[in-house]
Amino acid sequence: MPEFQFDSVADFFAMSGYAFYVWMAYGFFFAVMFWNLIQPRLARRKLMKLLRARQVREQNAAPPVRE
Amino acid sequence: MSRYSLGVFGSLRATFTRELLILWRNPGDIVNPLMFFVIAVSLFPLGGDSDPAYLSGIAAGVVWVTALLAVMLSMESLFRGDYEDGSLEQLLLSPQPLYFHLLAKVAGHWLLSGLPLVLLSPLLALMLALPQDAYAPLMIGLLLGTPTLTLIGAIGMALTVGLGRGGLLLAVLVLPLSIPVLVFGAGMVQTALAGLPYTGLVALLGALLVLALSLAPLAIGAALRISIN
Amino acid sequence: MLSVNALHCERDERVLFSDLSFTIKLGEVWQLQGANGSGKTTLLRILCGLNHDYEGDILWQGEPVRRQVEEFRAGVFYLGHSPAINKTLTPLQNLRWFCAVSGFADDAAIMAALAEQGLRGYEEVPCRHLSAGQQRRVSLARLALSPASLWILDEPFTALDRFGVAALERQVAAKARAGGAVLLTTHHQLRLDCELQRIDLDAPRETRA
Amino acid sequence: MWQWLYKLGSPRYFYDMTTVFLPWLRGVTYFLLIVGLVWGLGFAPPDYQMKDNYRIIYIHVPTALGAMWVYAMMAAMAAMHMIWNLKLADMVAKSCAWVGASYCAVGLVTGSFWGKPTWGVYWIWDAKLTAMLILFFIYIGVIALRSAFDSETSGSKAASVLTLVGVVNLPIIYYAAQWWNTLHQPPSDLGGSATGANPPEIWIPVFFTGFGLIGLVFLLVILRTRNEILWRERRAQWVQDLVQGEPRRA
Repeated sequence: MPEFQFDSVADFFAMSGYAFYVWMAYGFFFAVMFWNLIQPRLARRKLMKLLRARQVREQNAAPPVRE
Repeated sequence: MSRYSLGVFGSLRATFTRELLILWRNPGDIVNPLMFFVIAVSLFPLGGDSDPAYLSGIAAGVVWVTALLAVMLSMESLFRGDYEDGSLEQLLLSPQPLYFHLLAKVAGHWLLSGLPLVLLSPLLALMLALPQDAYAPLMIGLLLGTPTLTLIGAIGMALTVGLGRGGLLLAVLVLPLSIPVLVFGAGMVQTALAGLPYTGLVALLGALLVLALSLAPLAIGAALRISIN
Repeated sequence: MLSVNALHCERDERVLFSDLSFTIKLGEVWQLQGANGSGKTTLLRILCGLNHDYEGDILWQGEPVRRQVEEFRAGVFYLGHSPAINKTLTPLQNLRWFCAVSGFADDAAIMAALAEQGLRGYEEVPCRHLSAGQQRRVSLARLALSPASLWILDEPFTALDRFGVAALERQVAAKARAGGAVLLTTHHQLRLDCELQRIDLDAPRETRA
Repeated sequence: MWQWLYKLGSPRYFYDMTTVFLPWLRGVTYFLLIVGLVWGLGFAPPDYQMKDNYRIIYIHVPTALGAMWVYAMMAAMAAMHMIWNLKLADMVAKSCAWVGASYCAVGLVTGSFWGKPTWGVYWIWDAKLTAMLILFFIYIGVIALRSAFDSETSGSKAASVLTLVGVVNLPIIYYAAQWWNTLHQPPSDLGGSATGANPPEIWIPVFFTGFGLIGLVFLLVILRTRNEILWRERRAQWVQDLVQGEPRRA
């Protein structure tokens, strides 16, 4: 098992001086992936609400004359 | 009855001459892109610095980018008019092969929008203090490049003709696709300035032109059938 | 000639028509009726091949259209709402292009067709100087020129004066007698001296065709 | 074989099938990503030259590659949509566009952050970065065109045509960027320095994050496609029952 490369947690976050670049890159990565995971879930909830409202509307509306 | 049947070539010639006639009848569609080309190029010395060394450095890129944008602007008149008055529907409904008619139509349009750009480019190269021996590669590059740009622009135009306000969307769709032509065209002038032979790049631009000539009409036809629904 | 079965088309949530079937044979004139927005224009555009968003199949001379696109397009002429005339060109140039696109060139026939539409002397005048009615006449002149055996006309009588309407009715009747077929939509009372079949898109399915 | 492919073509079968194996995919993907990232950030030995800044490579390389092959997948779906008129293929293509654009954006941003220490500036016109930037523009073009149409069917057909035109152009753009780059700068190989005299352990985490991000692509595409299926099949009976069955939340 490879051992932990950094002496302390603080040293880990320092990333030998490149902390800003490493964490900005990973931050943006997590942000985009998090948005991509959440967006479908929210869209699904909104879609369900819309479809449920549509069903209610179709049930109590008179059946369309054509069918 | 003096009716004689026109072969495919005969009806192509009719579409070609019709396109020239329409453009000739509304000169705005020809002159405006050219004026844009000249004005946009002359903005750079005003905006930047008028010292010839600086200008000649950016001349190739400036001429090519504005030529690219001028071709995009002149795309509007290719399908817009025919779409609004319904002639485009007749073209789609005609038993003649759409592929060749689109080629004839784009060729006619290029003759009055692309070719003038090529003929005007030495004047602008002069304004940008481009050295004498770079004129030939610039014109050859534009001569091979503008038809390719017209064909790619026609694909974007066919996709957005049904949208009414497709103008800006056309640029977003088409500009990324026309980057290779820009890179090789402007690169040609730079290699010529560096004294290196640029025949390889002429071949590349020619290859791009042949690729566009053979594939673009298929995409334009498919796009038109989608837009006119 | 043109037979349609189980045609189904929806447009943004509304079912315009579903399992519509009819057959147009030579020598017949059909009138398509329906309230505004009942899908008349959509049906015409589907039949002439402009609109592909439908289920069901369309047969031309018994063969599915997809297999013989060229014969189908040569055999059908579609007149839509827009006149298909370029305003900056003259009627002669417009019709010359229409003939070329249909595969032939015949200036004499063009002159005759324009004269028949009462446009003698206007052949060389750019269409933008003509009135809306005259531009409509230039568009109708294509009827006499088109080699197609089936005409699909979308409200051809709009913007026509009394003489124009009578002339067009005679033309439609003559086309049917000459062995062609016409499918048209119109809101005005048709007086044709040949029998007329009707399709009503509003009627419930059983009594439709 | 065709029967199976046809069955897969029906949105309902796709929906039911993904309902079954989605949790598995989710589990495997999260496992790979967590192991890969923790290993890469914490346990991989530092690069002899760039020290810890090179750890960005663990997400830069997979996302940059992902942006490219997701476009290829989108083009395959667009072709299936245009040739066999498979509605499901178009739904997948629409989802691929968003996922591909996101991967491309992440690839670009991580590439520029990685480049800052080495080149001293956030953006240099390196061949690979330039080509990825153009790929990002094409993604935006496809998404913009699809949403510009009112009717869904013509929007999706138009987007398919543009995707296919784009796929023909991509190799040319890559070649042009390569050639153009040699004209202006000596080739600064982006990945080169990392593969220099470095112990092989550096490469183990990339294995994990690489497959993890591939799994994530499929996960994200499937999630979006399922929503698309529910919307486009909204009038089908099985969707109506599903909507009824869905527990009411918030």
